[in-house]
Order: sequence, then structure tokens, then C-alpha cells
Amino acid sequence: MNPQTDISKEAALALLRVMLLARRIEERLIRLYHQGRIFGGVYCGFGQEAIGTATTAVSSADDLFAPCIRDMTVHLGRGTPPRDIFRQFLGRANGPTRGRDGNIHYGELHRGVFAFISHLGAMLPVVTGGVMARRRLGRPAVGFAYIGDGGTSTGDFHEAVNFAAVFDVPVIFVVENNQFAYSTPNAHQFRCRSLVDRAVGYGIQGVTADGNDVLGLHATVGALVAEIREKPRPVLLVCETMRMRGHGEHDDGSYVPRELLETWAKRCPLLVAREQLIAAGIATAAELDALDAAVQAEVNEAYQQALSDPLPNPATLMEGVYAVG
Amino acid sequence: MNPQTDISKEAALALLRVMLLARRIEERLIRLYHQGRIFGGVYCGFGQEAIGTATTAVSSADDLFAPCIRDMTVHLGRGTPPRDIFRQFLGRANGPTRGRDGNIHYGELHRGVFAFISHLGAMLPVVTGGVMARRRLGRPAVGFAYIGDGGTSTGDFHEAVNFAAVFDVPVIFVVENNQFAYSTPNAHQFRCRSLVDRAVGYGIQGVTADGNDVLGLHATVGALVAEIREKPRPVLLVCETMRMRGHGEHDDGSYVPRELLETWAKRCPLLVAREQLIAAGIATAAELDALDAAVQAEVNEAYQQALSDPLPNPATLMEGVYAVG
Amino acid sequence: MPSAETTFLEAIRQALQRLLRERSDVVMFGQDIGAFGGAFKVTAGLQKEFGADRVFDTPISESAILGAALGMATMGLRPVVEMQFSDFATTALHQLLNNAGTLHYRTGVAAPLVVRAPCGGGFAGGPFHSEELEAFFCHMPGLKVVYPAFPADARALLLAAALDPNPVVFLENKYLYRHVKEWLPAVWSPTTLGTARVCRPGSDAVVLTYGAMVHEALRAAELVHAEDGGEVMVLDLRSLKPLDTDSILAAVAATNRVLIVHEGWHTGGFGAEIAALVAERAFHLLDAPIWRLTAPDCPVPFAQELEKAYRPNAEKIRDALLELLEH
Amino acid sequence: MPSAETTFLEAIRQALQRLLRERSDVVMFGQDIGAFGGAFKVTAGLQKEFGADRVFDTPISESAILGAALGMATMGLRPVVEMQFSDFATTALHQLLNNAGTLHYRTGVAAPLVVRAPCGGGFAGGPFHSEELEAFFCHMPGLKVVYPAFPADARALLLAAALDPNPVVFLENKYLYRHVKEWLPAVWSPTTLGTARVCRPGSDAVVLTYGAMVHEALRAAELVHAEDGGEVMVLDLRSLKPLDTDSILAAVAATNRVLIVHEGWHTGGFGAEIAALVAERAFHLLDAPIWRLTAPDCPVPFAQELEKAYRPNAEKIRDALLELLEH
Ligand SMILES: Cc1ncc(C[n+]2csc(CCOP(=O)(O)OP(=O)(O)O)c2C)c(N)n1
Ligand SMILES: Cc1ncc(C[n+]2csc(CCOP(=O)(O)OP(=O)(O)O)c2C)c(N)n1
Ligand SMILES: [Mg+2]
Ligand SMILES: [Mg+2]
Repeated sequence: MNPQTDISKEAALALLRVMLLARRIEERLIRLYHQGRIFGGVYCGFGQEAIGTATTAVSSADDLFAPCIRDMTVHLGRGTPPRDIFRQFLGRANGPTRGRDGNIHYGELHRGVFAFISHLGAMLPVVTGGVMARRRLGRPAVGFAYIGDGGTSTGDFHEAVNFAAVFDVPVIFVVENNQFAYSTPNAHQFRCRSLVDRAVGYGIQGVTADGNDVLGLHATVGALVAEIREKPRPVLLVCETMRMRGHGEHDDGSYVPRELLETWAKRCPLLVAREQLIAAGIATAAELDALDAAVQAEVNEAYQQALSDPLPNPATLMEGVYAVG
Repeated sequence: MNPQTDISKEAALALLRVMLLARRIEERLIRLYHQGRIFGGVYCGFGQEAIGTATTAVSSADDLFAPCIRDMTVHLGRGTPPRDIFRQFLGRANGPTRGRDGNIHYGELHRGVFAFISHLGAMLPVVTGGVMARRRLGRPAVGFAYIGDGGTSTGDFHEAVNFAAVFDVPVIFVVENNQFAYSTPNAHQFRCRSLVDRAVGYGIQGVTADGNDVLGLHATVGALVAEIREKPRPVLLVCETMRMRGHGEHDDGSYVPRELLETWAKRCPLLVAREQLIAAGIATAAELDALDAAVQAEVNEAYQQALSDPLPNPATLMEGVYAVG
Repeated sequence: MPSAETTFLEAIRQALQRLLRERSDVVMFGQDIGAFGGAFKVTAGLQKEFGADRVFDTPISESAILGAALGMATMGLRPVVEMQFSDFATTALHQLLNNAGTLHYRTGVAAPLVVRAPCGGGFAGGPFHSEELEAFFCHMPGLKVVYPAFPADARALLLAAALDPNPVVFLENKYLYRHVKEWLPAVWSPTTLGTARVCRPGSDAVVLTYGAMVHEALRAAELVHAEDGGEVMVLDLRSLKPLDTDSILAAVAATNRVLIVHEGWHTGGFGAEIAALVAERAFHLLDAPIWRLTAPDCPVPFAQELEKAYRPNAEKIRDALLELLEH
Repeated sequence: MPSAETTFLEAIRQALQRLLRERSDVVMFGQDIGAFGGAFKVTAGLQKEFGADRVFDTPISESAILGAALGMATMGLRPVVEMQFSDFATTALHQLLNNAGTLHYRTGVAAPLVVRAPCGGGFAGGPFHSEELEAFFCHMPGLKVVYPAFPADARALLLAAALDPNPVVFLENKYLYRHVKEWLPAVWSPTTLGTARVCRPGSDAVVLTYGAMVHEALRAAELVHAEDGGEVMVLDLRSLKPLDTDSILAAVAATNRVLIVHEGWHTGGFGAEIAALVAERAFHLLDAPIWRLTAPDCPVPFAQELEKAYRPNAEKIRDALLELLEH
């Protein structure tokens, strides 16, 4: 039995499609940034696309997500159209945050996705509370809370995981260990052998996974989710991966050893998946190339459409500070 | 070899003396509280006296301490005279905080003891930074940071332990697991089997100890301190113990199962030490009774003296908000 | 059937009880609020009546409490959480300022949650159990801040706070818990947030205040009246955000002399906002400078002698009023 | 040898460098401030010059950073720590308010530490990278708060902050980092904290302001002068706590009309404190109401169109001044 390739062609192509969408959107965003056509920052998930893709693929409608900096595939996996992502980065009035927030700080709650706030760790208790509430209301939600290696050093990470453990809340705390927090490597962030060693201290299950293997993740997380949906409790899932660009596009990331990047480049999750699918006979190279071309066309169109979307009207500045009702 | 009783008579009696001092002072404070002669709260360390006693006994002049709620024996062990403790609880102008803060919120930095602030966990990074500074200045300090089972749920606990681990700071994080945090039992505070399971997640050594056995602790902590003074790194030391009174004297603690208290009463650290010393032939019952009587007399006198100490002059209210110089 | 007088604390408990009874979407959690009933016993009996899945204890994790409440609020519940002391909310202000306070603006999602925060001094609580933090909360966009002074108001405003679609910080002055009582009607409804109340009419000066200081101001107004016949109005703001500017401006128009009183620190205290508002909008109505009587800029001291010097009270307010009336 | 003009950012770096050179008790730490030189490159080159034991990176743990700095400060060091953005300090305000700010009052132990906090907006940073939190810091007893507007001041005030025996929050407006330059003398010394500076004389009105808004106010004063000949004084407060009340009162006496400008939120912003001070101490000198021009009470919006509407600027200040001069 090979769990990795024990997947239908349709499902496998859907995974690849989400990863390709993210990659092609981010490539466009990078160009826009360097052309000075995006204000504020651009932060990319290059190399980490598998994680959001696999975790959303195994999720159900009621599930809740708190994506972090590099999780465009969470949004795409939950159905956010590329056009809305461009609207967000371009600060359009009809984007997910209506120009009130920018770049990676978005989320659509009708898709079960909370909008990220910058304070690392701060969303972890939010998704925990959200899952508690949904379950109380009779919806068997599972939560997915994403955090970087650096984010695990925040007090909020600790409080949230412990809180979820005490209340048996089924949240998968997905640590994306991409080896760096801005310029800071793991060695200056923590001393444990692996961040999965934190699990025992919360009395929860800890799982380590290859964060660049979308099919493997799909199988691992699928099984985990099924388990905790039935027998609610949190899990710490540590995905080993690599940030393949600078922290943001303003940062050339030159502090990252070149060899490290070269090694990981061979483990690019898009490449890995492509090779797996071809090797397992699930898809041909030509089919995958066609998929990529279709994705690229979709992304181009979404971008063009978003360009025509309206900018916020300054007169609306104060609208929505308070909810009314 | 019995490390417990491998101790000189003088050292053993010194340990008992500190524990007796604390017990007798607290007994007096309790009476004063119920007589309405102490304003604010009174929080006692009944049953937990061994921990501060043993840890200070193995410390050196340069070492730094951040005691928590129930650690009067840390103050006494570091040399704070009983009179100053009464001054503190009675809000006298010449007490350790000059009436500006009350009860357990004191500490004398010339004895290496930081004054506790109520925010649980907040002192842990402070002692960590203090030790870093002392070592930079050429003084081979070790730190002792105390925290309750409840306090381990704070973000500050996590940030501080991780911080100390990353910088190899020799701090012993002493978790006093007295089974309750105010009314909240361990089961509603954390899910790990034992709080010592947290150590591996920080990549540090974890040690569990009987918190009610002062001689055992003395041996265990003595060895630990010697090790980390040479090879600096933090340690998580979990002392199992029991809070033998309410959270504070305003609280009857009636939520604590009676049998639990009865079981632990037999393990009272004063009792345990007394029996060990007698059994090992280190001291006789009569000697220990005499010690207790001397301590009681000393405490009575200290209290009487403190009563004659001045109350703060309201005209000094604004003095010392800022340091000048 | 006229009932006995009800304490401020009991009034809050009644509001919580009613919320739990009438609204299945209300849940409550915090440190020791379950079987124990909370550090001040405000939630006494509620877990017993409504079960541990509606009223429950948490670990000592303020950020997790506030963050979880926010998550729940977005999912159709109305959490009412307790900070054991408002002082401890300072470990997690980012959850209020950045997360809860901005959510609706950023995403259009409402977050109906209430943070109950016992606050204030006067009982030898020392620097970490006596803080008055309304100035922080009021500076945060997207939050509402309520600060009652009377049992009836506390009960009715807490109901309104819990029914509001926004995050509301509900400040409970601990000094009032057992010191203030009044007769409460059996039938009651929520009070609109953002409405001040004239507690005492007057034409010579107005004290703009809230919380425990309302009672000190009322006593001071009596003293002034007894001493020189002056008629001092006392306006209880009740809600600081939204602030009832109309009532404030009307009070200034009626009196032309303003004393602002609060128990929080002077510099950047909420009194500064009130003074600035009056100086901007009612400048032409003033016969005298706008005075503030507040705690000084020092940590809340423990010793009674010091705390008495620290905290405003009726005598200090009277002295200030007598001087202001001469101005 | 006249040097080229120096940016605000480079001026701060010079102060840090001088501190590290001249004072062996100074250490610096924060997220990514070592080899990387910090998110804004303020500390670029310092780790290389002074070694990783004096300038070093930390985990993402604001409370540990501030707490450790406090511990070090009590032991004879002078830590100068960086919050990557001041916004993130909100995860650990208890370390400043309760721990650092109260230490000397409680125990007589001094805590000479500096918290450098890049703040402010104007560059599409959105709600969590643009906050102006001086109102919070100024409300905390025991802290000092410095907020420079010019390179020379930044350099000299940072030196003074680091030599001060108290915890000082040093606010660095990010907009100024690379937008503002001036010629700096080779020989320089610390500027006393708590001294404001008249940046532009004037007799018709005064703008009381600080940080990036000083530059907007100066431009506005030019515009007003060009349009109707009015002479508007601009007072750069430079230090908010201690506050130079003498200079403020003198400016009010000289102009009789006051406009307060800042980039932080309106309600409970530091402008309220300034207005309250003037309304109390200089009421008789005023010919017009005291006006505040601030950001409105909403999260800092991301989109340029919105942020432009949100943030005060020279044009908005000019309009307010023209109206005030008519009053
Ligand atoms: C509480 C907090 N402190 C500091 C920051 C500034 N910051 C933004 S991203 C970042 C590094 C994050 O590293 P990591 O968590 O590993 O995520 P990655 O960027 O690698 O995906 C830092 C320090 C922040 N966002 N929140
Ligand atoms: C951050 C914070 N939240 C809440 C409190 C209120 N509080 C004071 S003591 C206490 C219980 C502490 O339990 P534990 O840490 O186990 O120490 P113990 O009292 O058992 O010694 C609580 C909740 C606090 N002091 N600090
Ligand atoms: Mg990372
Ligand atoms: Mg405990």
C-alpha cells in the first residue's frame, strides 16, 4: 500500500492545481511588487504550497482555518477565487478586506477562514474558540491553525495549544518549519531537537511530516482529521519545509546559505508532486503541462479583471469600525 | 549512600530553621489577618516551605531569585530578617517596599531577590536577563525562577523558558505544583502527564522532585546547580507539593478534597524533615523542639518590633516614581 | 412585592443570570468563575444553574481567553469573559486592540463579546490589583467601554453590552461591589450604551465623572451645598465609549464650570479626553479653566496612608469644587 | 570637514554606535537586529563592529525581550532593545506598565533601559504595522517617552534616553527614517529629555505636535503664510513624558490660538492630554477653542486612498489653521 499515491486522479490533479494557482499568482505579485505597482509588502509561500493545499483538501465545510503568512494555498483550497486575492493585494474596494487591510491579511469567514492579524500566534486561540463554538452549535468542526517556526516562540502559541488541550478542542496546530524566521534560523529560535517535542508537554499527539510532499501530507492529515473529528483533541503537526524566497519581496534573503536553498529547490513541492503523479501513472507530463497552462491563463485573467476593480472611496473611511444591529 | 541525610548537622538545622521561621511568621500573619489587623491579602506557603529553603541553601551570593506567591522561605533563605517581612505585610515605611507594595510583593535585590509582581510568569524573563547580565559582568550567577502550576499556562512562562534555553542561561525554573491554581485543579490547567514533560520541548533537562522533602531537594538541587554553574543551561525542576491552605486567607479552600489535604498533611515538610533528622541521628526531638521555641521567640520579637516601625508619610506619595541621577 | 436593596455585585450577577437564562448563545468563562464563583463571587451559582459547558474555568491564559472569546463571537455565540482583575488584561491587550477591535472594520464580521474587568482601588490591593485602565481601552478603535456606578445601571448596561454586536469592555469597580446598594425593580430592560445620567442637578458647576468617583462626587456636592450653598451637578457618564457628548455639553452649558474626576492616572487619563472635548466644543460656555482631579502619575500604593493620599475622594473633590466656584 | 546630510535612520544608528563604543554597559537585542541589521536596517553593521554578545537576535518573544531587558538593567547594564514594530509591543505591555514602570517606586532599584519602537504609518503598512501607541506609553507611571522629529534630535535624544536611569520608550516614526535628512555636527551631546523646541516662530497660532507631523505642520505653516500672511508657530514637543509644559504655555501665551496635531487615534490620544493641560493652565490666554487634528478612531487602513484620508497632513493642517485663525 502506498498512501501517497492511493488517491484518485481527480483529487490528485485538484491538489496540484491549487499549488500551481498559488505559485502563478505569487509570481505575478512579485513582478508587480518590483514594478512598484503594489504598495506595502508582498510575502510569498514559495516552497510551502503543499501544506495549505493538503490540509484544506482533507477538510469539511464546517472546518475553520487560521492561515499565517505563507498560506495562500489555504485560501485557494477553501475556494477564494484568484481575482479576490489580487483585489486584496491591490487594495480594491471589493476585495476580501475592502482595502482596509492588505496583502496576506485576509480571510473569508464564510469559507471558514479567519483573516490573519500580524501578531504572530494571536490567531491560534481565535480558531480554537471558533471550533469550540461551532461544536457547541452542533457542527462537528475541526480547526487548522498555522504558525511559523518563529511564531512558536510567542506566548500566544503556548497559551492556545494548552487551552485547546485542556478543552479537548480538535485543532491541528500546523507548524510550518521553514527553517527561518525573517533572518533568524531555528538555532536562534529554539533549542529542542524538533518542534514536535513540544507536543508531549501539552499532553497531545505530535506528528512530523514532510511539508513538501503534498500527497504524503494529504494521507497523513486526512487520517489525523478523521481521528480527531471523532475523538476531539488537538494535534501538533510539524511540517518540515523551506522558505524559498526572502522574508518578503523587499528582502533578498542573502543570509540564507545558498546550498540550503539548492538542496530544497530539488524538493520543490510542485516538482515532487509532478514526479510522483507521473511515476505512479496517475497523470502524464503533457496533462500536467496543460493544467499549468490553464492555471496560468486563469491567473492572468483574474489579474486583469482585478485591475478594473474599484479602489476604495475615501469617503467610506469610517464605515464599519463598529457593527450595527 | 543516602544523599538525603548526607548533610552536616549545622546545615540540616539551618534548613529546618528557615522552614520553621516561615511557618511561625505565617501563623502570625494569619492571625493578624483574621483579626483585621492586616489590610489587603495574606497568602501562605504552608506545605511548600521546603522548596525555597533547599534552593536558597545551595545558592551562592551572586545568584538571583524570582520568588512567587508562596516563597517566603526564599526571602528568609537569602537573609531577609523576619522583622522586614512583618514590615512588608504591615505596610511600614521602612519595609522592603516602604509601604508602596504589600504582602508577598517584595524582594531585596542586594540579596539577589527580585520583588514579585502579580502578573504570573512576568518575572521569569527578568531573572533570566539578570543572570545574563551578571555573567557578562563576570559573576557566575545562577538563577532560580519560581512558578505555580497555574502560572505555567501563561505565555510568559513559555517565552522565558525558551529564551533561557536559546541563550544557555543557567536558570532553574522551579515549578511548584501544589495541585491547585486558586480553585482550579491541575486537570483544568494542563493535559500533560506531568509538567516536567514540558522540558523536552525546550530542549532542556527536566527533573521531578518531591517538593516536601527538604533534604532530598537540597541534594538534588545542589547537584543541579553545581552542574549548570559550570555548564550553563536552564533546567525545569518540577516539585510536587500541596497548597495546605486556601489560595489566600480570604479563601477557605473548601473546594479542595479533604482526603487530599489529609494525605498531604502527613507529608508536611516540617514533619518530614524532623522525622528524617531524628531517624538519621542528626538531631534529637528535644533539640528540634528547642529550635522551634527559639524561632517562635524570634518571630514574636520581630513582630513586636515591626509594630513600632513607622507608617509611610502620605507626603512621600510621589517619591521614587522616577529614579534620579 | 418590594425586594430588599441589591448590591452592585448582585446586580451584575442578576444580569449574567438573565443572559444565561434567556439567551442560549451566551457562554461565560474565565479563571475560577465556575464552581468557585470567581474571585469576587460575581458568578456564584451560575455554573450550578447552567452547567459547566456554559460557565467554565480556564487556565491562566489571558490571551487565550480573549482570543477564544473572539473566535466564539464570530461563530454566533456571545461570550462574556472575566479577567480576574483588569490589571491582568495588560498581558494580552493585543487581542483587544488588534484582533477584536479591528475585526469588523477589516472583514465585516461582528464580534459580540463582553470582557468583564474588575478594576480600581481603595482596599490595599497594591499596584497590580487596583489599576484603572479605561484610558487604554477607550483609545482602541472598535471597542466600546462601559463603566457603571450604580447597581441598576450595572445590571441594565451589562445586558446592553452583551446584546451589542461589538466587543465591549465592561469595567466593574471593585469598591462598588459590596459598598453600593439600591432597590432594583423586578422588571428591567437594557440601557442604551452611550447615555450619561444626571445624578444630581446643579447650576454652579458640574462634576463629570464615572465609576466609584460618582459616589464621592455626590458626597462632595452635598458637602459644598452644606458649606456655602453652591449647587453642583454630578453627571455620571456610565459609558465612556460611546461617550454622551450631548449630555456633557448640556451640563457645561448649564453650569459653566467643569471639574473632571477619575480614579485613573492623570497623564493621558480619560479625563484628558473629556477636558479636550469640552475645550473644543464648549469653550465659549466656560467661566473657568477646566480642572481635573485624578490619581497622580504613580503606581497604586499599598499602604492605606499612601493610597488615601493617592485616591480622589469626597473631601478632595469638595476642596477642588470650592476653589473652582471662587474662580 | 562638512559632511553630507544624514537621514533620520542614520542618525539613530550613529547614536547606537556611539553608545556601544563609549559605554561597555550598553547591550542591544531584538528580533533580527544582529547580522541582518533589523527590519529597517537601523542596527546595520553594529553586530559586526561590536560582536554578537553585545548586539544579538532573539526569538519572537516580546515579553521575554522586555522582561530580560529589565533584569539586565537592574544588574548594571543599559539594554537598548528593539520592538520590530511598536505594534507588537502590545503583546507585552504588562512588562512596561507593571514591571519596568513600577520597579523604582516599589523597590528603589533603577531600571535604565530603552525600548526603541518604530511606529506610524503613511506607507501602506495596514492596521498592524502602522500604529501610534504613544498614548498608551505616556499613561504609564514611571516611564519616559521620547518622540523625535529631526535627525539631530533623534541622535541626541537617544543618547540621553540611554543614559537616563529610567525606562524610556523611544518612538521612531518610520516615515521619517528615510524621508528626513539634515546636516549633523561631528561633535554632539545628549539633549535633556523634556525640552520642546520652537521649529518655526509665529504669533497668530501655535501647532503643538511631534514626530512626523512636525514636518507636515511646518509645511502647513508655510502654506498659511503664503495664502494669508498668518504667522504660525510650530512647537516640536520632542519628549512627551516628561512634557515641556513651560514651553507649551509660553507658546500659547505668544499666540492665543492652539492646534494640536498627531498621527495617533483621536479618542484618548496624547493630544487630549495636551489640550487638557492648556485648558487647565492657560485658559485665560485663549482666544479660540483648542482644536485637535488627529487620525480618526479607526484601524489604520491599508489602501492608499483610505490611508491618505486617515492620516493628517500639511493640507489638512493648513485648512484647520485657516479656520482657526478666523475664529
Ligand atoms: C508578535 C510578533 N512579533 C514580531 C513580528 C514581526 N515578524 C513578522 S514575520 C516575522 C518572522 C516570522 O517567522 P516565522 O514564524 O518562522 O514565519 P515565516 O515568516 O518563516 O513564515 C516577524 C519577527 C510579528 N509579526 N509578531
Ligand atoms: C497573568 C495573571 N493572571 C491571573 C492572575 C490572578 N491569579 C493570582 S494567583 C492565581 C492562581 C495561581 O496559581 P498557581 O500559579 O498554581 O500558584 P499557587 O497560587 O498555587 O501558588 C491567579 C489566577 C495573575 N496573578 N496573573
Ligand atoms: Mg519560519
Ligand atoms: Mg498552584
